Amino acid sequence: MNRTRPALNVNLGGVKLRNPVLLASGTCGYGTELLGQVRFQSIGGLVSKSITLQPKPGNPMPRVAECSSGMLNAIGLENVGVRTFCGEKLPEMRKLPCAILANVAGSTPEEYIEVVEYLDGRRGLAGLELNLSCPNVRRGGMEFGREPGLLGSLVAAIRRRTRLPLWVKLTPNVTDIIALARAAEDAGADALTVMNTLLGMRMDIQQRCPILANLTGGLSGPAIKPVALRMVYQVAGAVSIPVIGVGGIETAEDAIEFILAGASAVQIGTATFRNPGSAEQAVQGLAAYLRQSGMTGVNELIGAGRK
Amino acid sequence: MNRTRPALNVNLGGVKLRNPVLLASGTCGYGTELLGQVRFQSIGGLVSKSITLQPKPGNPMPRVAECSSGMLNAIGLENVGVRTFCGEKLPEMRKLPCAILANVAGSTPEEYIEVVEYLDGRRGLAGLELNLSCPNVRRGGMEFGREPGLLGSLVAAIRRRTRLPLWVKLTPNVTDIIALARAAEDAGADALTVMNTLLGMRMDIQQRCPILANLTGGLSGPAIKPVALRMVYQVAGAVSIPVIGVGGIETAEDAIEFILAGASAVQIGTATFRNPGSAEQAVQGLAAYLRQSGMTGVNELIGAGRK
Amino acid sequence: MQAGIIKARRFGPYARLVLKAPQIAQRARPGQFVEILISGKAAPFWRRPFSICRVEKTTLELLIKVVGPGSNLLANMRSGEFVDIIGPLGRGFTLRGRGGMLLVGGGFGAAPLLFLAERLRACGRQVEVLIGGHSREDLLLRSSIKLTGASVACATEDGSYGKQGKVTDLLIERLPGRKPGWTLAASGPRPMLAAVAGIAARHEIHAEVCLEKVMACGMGICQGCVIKVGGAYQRVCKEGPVFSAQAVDWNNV
Amino acid sequence: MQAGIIKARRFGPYARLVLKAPQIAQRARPGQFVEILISGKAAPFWRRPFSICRVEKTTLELLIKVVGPGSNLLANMRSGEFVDIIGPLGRGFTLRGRGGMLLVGGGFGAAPLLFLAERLRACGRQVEVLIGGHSREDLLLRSSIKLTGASVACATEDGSYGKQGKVTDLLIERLPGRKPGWTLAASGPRPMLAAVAGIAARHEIHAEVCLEKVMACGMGICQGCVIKVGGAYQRVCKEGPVFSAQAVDWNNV
Ligand SMILES: Cc1cc2nc3c(=O)[nH]c(=O)nc-3n(C[C@H](O)[C@H](O)[C@H](O)COP(=O)(O)OP(=O)(O)OC[C@H]3O[C@@H](n4cnc5c(N)ncnc54)[C@H](O)[C@@H]3O)c2cc1C
Ligand SMILES: Cc1cc2nc3c(=O)[nH]c(=O)nc-3n(C[C@H](O)[C@H](O)[C@H](O)COP(=O)(O)OP(=O)(O)OC[C@H]3O[C@@H](n4cnc5c(N)ncnc54)[C@H](O)[C@@H]3O)c2cc1C
Ligand SMILES: Cc1cc2nc3c(=O)[nH]c(=O)nc-3n(C[C@H](O)[C@H](O)[C@H](O)COP(=O)(O)O)c2cc1C
Ligand SMILES: Cc1cc2nc3c(=O)[nH]c(=O)nc-3n(C[C@H](O)[C@H](O)[C@H](O)COP(=O)(O)O)c2cc1C
Ligand code: FES
Ligand code: FES
Repeated sequence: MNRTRPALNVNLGGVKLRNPVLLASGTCGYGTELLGQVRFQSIGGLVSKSITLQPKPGNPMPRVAECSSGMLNAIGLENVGVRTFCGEKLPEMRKLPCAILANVAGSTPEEYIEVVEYLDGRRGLAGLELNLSCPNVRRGGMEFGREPGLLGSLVAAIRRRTRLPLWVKLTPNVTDIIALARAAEDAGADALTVMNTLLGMRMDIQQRCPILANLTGGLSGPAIKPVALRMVYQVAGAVSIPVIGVGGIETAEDAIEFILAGASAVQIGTATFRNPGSAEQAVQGLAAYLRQSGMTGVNELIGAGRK
Repeated sequence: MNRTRPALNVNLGGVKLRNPVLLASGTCGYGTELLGQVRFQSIGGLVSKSITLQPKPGNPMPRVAECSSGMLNAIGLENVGVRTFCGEKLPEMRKLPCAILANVAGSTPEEYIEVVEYLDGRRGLAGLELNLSCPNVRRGGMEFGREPGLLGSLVAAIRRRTRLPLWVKLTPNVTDIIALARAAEDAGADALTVMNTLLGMRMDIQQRCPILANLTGGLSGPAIKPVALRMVYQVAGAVSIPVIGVGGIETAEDAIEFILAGASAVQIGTATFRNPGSAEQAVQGLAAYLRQSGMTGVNELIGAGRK
Repeated sequence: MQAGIIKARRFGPYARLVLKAPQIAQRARPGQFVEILISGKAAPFWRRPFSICRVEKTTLELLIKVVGPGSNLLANMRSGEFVDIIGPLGRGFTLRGRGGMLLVGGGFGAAPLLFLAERLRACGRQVEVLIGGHSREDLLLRSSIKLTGASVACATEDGSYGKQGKVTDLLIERLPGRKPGWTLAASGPRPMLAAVAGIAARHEIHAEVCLEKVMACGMGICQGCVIKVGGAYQRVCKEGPVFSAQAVDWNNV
Repeated sequence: MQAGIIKARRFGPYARLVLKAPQIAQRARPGQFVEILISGKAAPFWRRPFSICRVEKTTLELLIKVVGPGSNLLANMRSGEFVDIIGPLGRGFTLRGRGGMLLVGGGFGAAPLLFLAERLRACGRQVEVLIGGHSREDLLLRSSIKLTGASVACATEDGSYGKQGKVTDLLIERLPGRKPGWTLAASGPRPMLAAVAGIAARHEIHAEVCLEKVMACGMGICQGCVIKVGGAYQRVCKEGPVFSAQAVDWNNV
C-alpha cells in the first residue's frame, strides 16, 4: 500500500490539468450555469459548448428524447457565437478554478478557421477542441469528421492558424475510426477526443412521428459506453498523441476502464445531468483506486489494460 | 374503434408469417432450447444461430459482459455446422409451430455458397438470412458487410444458388448504411435485417484487462435501440424491399416504434434472456395497439411515422 | 442531495410528499421546482421536475400526479425513505406589485399556487384562487389554499363540484371590475395557460404563467427545454418556468 | 413468473428467502438453480442465478450472499414483495448409486447441498457433510443440514469453529477407509472444487461438482457460460451446473 498521494496531473498535448477529468462539450454550458452544483477546483477542466462564427439559435423543439440508459439530443449547436463568447462568456469562465477549452464548430472550413483565429491567444483559454460532427454544406452534408481526407485537410488548415493546443473530437458513426484518428494526428492534432454521440432516433407512438423535430439526434449516456471504450482502445493503439475518452462515463470505475484502455484523460458528459457531482466523484474514486493499487500516479494506469 | 381483429400477417420477401415478430439469430439457439419458455405458436418465426460449413467451437471464455441496458457477446459463431444442422437440428426445429429461417455465415464467399447450397430446398426452411458481420479472411479481415462492393458481389453470388427467400442482415458499424442496403437490394436480396450488434468493449478494472477473451464484442439490448431505429428509418427510406428491424426491442411499444419507422417486422434478441415472453407479449401489445388505433392490419402501421 | 421523506400520503392518482431539505426550503421561491432522480423498477433515465408546493423552515412539500413510471415510483415512496433531489431551480413568480392577485390553477398545476398564495398572504396581499379540474377529485389543495386566507372558487368540467365548465370561464366571470393593480398568475396544462394569456391580454392585466417542458438537465445546461419567448429561445428550466404570459410565443411552446 | 416472498431473513452478508413458487418447487432437483430478474436502484441488466437450497411442497428457499448490486437488492427484499423468477434450470446432481455420500461445501456453496442432503436422506442414504468457510459466520446452513439427519463437520480458515484449515483438509482426513459405493458431491469456490476433483481422482471415487459461471441467459441459448468438459465446450447452465469432476478440464473453467 502506497501512502503518498498518487499524482493525478496530466499533460494532454500541451494542456496541463491537475487531474484527468473534464466536463464534456455541450453538457456544462459555459460553466457558470453549474456554479453551486460543481466544485470546479476539484476537476481538471471543462470544454465549452461548440462555438460557431455567428450566434446560432439551435434546432426547433423537441430537441431531446429519453432512452434506456441514455438520451438523444439535437440541440443544433445553439450558442452565442464567437464574438459574444470572447466578449461576455470567456471573462466569466476564466474565473473558474480549472482549465477552460473552447470547442469549435462550423459548416465550412473558412468558418472553422475564422473562429479559431478569433480564439487564438485569448487569455484564459488552455486549448481548443474541434467538433467535426457538423455537416459540411459544400460537400452535400457529409460530416467533416467522417472522411479522412476532408478531416485531415481541415485539421491541417486550422493547425497553421493557432498556437493553442489542438484537440480533435472524432465522431463514432464511421466504418474505420483508426483512419480518421491517423488523419488527425498526421495533420497536427495534439490530442484526440473519442468520441462524440452515436446517431440515433426515437418514435412517438402516440403522435406517430419522430420525437425529435430534427428526426435524428446524438445518443449519449451509459448506453454508449462500450462503443466509446472500444474506439478509445482502437485509437490509442494507432496513434501516439494522447486520447481523451468520452462516452457514458458516470463513475470512477467507468473512468478507470477508459484509462486502462489507453485514455490519458476522460470527459464526463450526460452524467452531469443526473448527478452534477459525477466528475468530482470520479476524481476521488480514481485517486483511491491508484492508492489501493500502489501506483504513484495516473500515468502508470494509462493503457495498463491493453493486450 | 374497430371491432374486427387486425390482421397481423406479413410477407417478408416471400417469407409469410402469421405475425411480424421473430426471435433473432443467436438469441434463441435452435429453438428447442426454449420449449417451455416460449409459446412458438404465438410468434411469427425464429432465425437460427449462424450456421457455418464446418462446426465451430466458438471463442475462448469469457464470451459475454454485462453493460448498462445491454450486453456484449463474442460467442464466435459457435454452431454445429451445416450438416449436423440439417441432419439433427432442423428435423426438430420444423416441428415448432412457427416459421424457421436459417442464418448463414462464413469466412470466404465459397463457404457461404456451400452452406446455402446445402440448405437450399430443405424441408421446413422458410428462408435464409445472411450474417455479413464475419471477417473475410481473404480481405485482411474486413467484414463482408462493411464494404458495398464486397457485400453486393457476395449477395449476388448467393442469390444465384438458392430459390429460398434471402434476407441480408446488415452490420451497423459503418459510415453509410444506405450504400450497403442498396448494394444488397441491387444484388437480389428479398429483405434486409437491420441491424446486427455494435462493436464494443469492456475492461475488468480488477484484473486490468479486457473482460472478453476476444477483446471486443457485439453490443445488444435496449442500449442500442435508438441506433437501430435510426438505421431502420434510413434504410426503409432507401430501398423498396421489406426491412426487418432488430436492436434493443423488449416491448410492444419498442416494436411499434420500429414499424412506424418503416420496418415490416421485428426480431427480438437479447430481451428473450431477461424475459422469454417478450416476443409473445410484443405480438399481443401490437394487436391491442392496432385495435385501439382503428387499424385493420399491421400493413397500415408500416412506415406510418415517417416524415 | 439526499432528502428524507417525512410524510407521504397517497390519494387516488396523486400523492403528497413532505421532504426534509433545509437548504432547498430556505432558498425556495414560489414557482421554483426541484429535480428528483428516481430509482426502482423501470426508473427513467432523467431526473424528474416537480414544483415546490409549500415550504416550512426545513421541509418542503410536493404534489405528485401519477402519469408514468417516474411519478408512479415517486408517488409510492414511503416516509423514512430517501430521494436524490436538486433545487431550488428556475425562476419563480416575480411577486411584483402590491395589489391583489388572481391565481388560476388546473390539475397538479395548483401545486406552485399554494406556495405562492402563502407568500402573498404573508405580505398581506389579497389573493383569490380559481381551481379547475376534470372532476371533484382533481381539485387539488383546495383546503390547504383556503387555510392561507385566500378565497377559493372551483370549476369542474363534469360539474361534480363548483361551477360547471372550465376554470378560464370562472376567470372571465371574475375578472371584470377588478381594481387596477390586480395581477394574474396561472399554472396548469398548456391550453389553459394559453387561454389565460389571451384573457389577460384582452383585459390588459399583467399575467405570469408557470410552464412545463420535458427536461433533460433542469439546470440550464443542455438547451433541451427551450420555448420561444419574445422571439428568441429561452430555457424553461432557467429563464422559466415562470414567464410573463405576454412574452410567450404560444405557437411555439 | 412472479413469486411472492413469504419469508425473508437477513444475517450479516447473507439472507435466506422463502418463495411461493409451486411449479418450480414441484419439479426442482438438487443442484438446479433459478434465474431472478432483480429490479431497483442500480439493478443489473441480466438475471442472476441462485441455487435452490430447499423445497417444500409449494415453496423454495434461496441462500443469498451479498457480493454486488444484484445480490444486495435481493438480500434486502422483504416478505410480501415479489420476484420475477425462472426455473428450475440446469442439470442437478445425478444421485446415482445407493451408497453413502460425502458432501463438501464452501461458503454459499452449501446452498444446493442442503437440498441434496434432504433428498438423499429421504432415500435412506447415509450422508456426511463437510462445510468450510473463512470463519464461523461463513459456515452456512449447518443446523438445517443436521436436521436432515446428515452428520456435519466443519472447518474454518481462522480456526474460529471446527477444524482449523480448509474443508478439503477435512475431506482428506475423512476419505480413507470409506466403503466402496460412497460418492462425493461438492459445491463452492472454483479452487475448492478443483482440489476436491484432485482428491477424488486420487482416491478413485466418483465426484460431482456444482460449478458457477457468469450467465447471460441461464437457459442454454447464448453459449456464454461454457467450460471445457471432456475436450468440448459445455454450457454450465444447461449441461451443468453439476458436472462429473473427472470430466471437467480444470485449466479451462
Ligand atoms: C417545472 C415543472 C414543474 C412540474 N411540477 C409538477 C408537480 O408539481 N406535480 C406533478 O405531478 N408534476 C409536475 N410536473 C410534471 C412532471 O415532471 C411529469 O409528470 C413527470 O416528469 C412525468 O414523469 P413520468 O416518468 O411519471 O412520466 P413519463 O414517462 O415522462 O410520461 C408518461 C406520459 O405522461 C406524459 N406526460 C409527461 N409529462 C406530463 C405532464 N406534465 N402532464 C401530463 N402528462 C405528462 C408523457 O407525454 C407520457 O406520455 C412538472 C413539470 C415541470 C417541467
Ligand atoms: C449456478 C449458480 C448458482 C449460484 N448459487 C448461488 C447461491 O445459492 N447463493 C449465492 O449467494 N450466490 C449464488 N451464485 C452466485 C450469484 O449468482 C452471484 O453472486 C450473483 O450473480 C452476483 O450478482 P451481483 O449483481 O450481486 O454481483 P456482480 O455485480 O455480478 O458481481 C460483483 C462482484 O462480485 C464478483 N462475483 C460475482 N459472482 C460471484 C460469486 N459467485 N462469488 C463471489 N464473487 C462473485 C464479481 O466478479 C464482481 O466483482 C450462483 C451462481 C451460479 C452460476
Ligand atoms: C445535450 C448535449 C449537447 C452536446 N453538445 C455538444 C457540442 O456542442 N459539441 C460537442 O462536441 N459535443 C457535444 N455533445 C457531446 C458530448 O460532449 C459527448 O461527446 C457525448 O455526449 C458523449 O459523452 P456522454 O455519454 O458522457 O454524454 C453534447 C452532448 C449532449 C448530451
Ligand atoms: C448472444 C448473442 C449471440 C448472437 N449471435 C448471432 C449470430 O449468430 N448471428 C447473427 O446474425 N446475429 C447474432 N446476434 C445478434 C442478434 O441477432 C441481434 O442482431 C442483436 O443482438 C441486436 O438485437 P437485440 O438488441 O434485440 O439483441 C447475437 C446476439 C447475441 C446477444
Ligand atoms: S432542461 Fe437542460 S437547459 Fe433546461
Ligand atoms: S448462460 Fe446462456 S447458455 Fe448458459
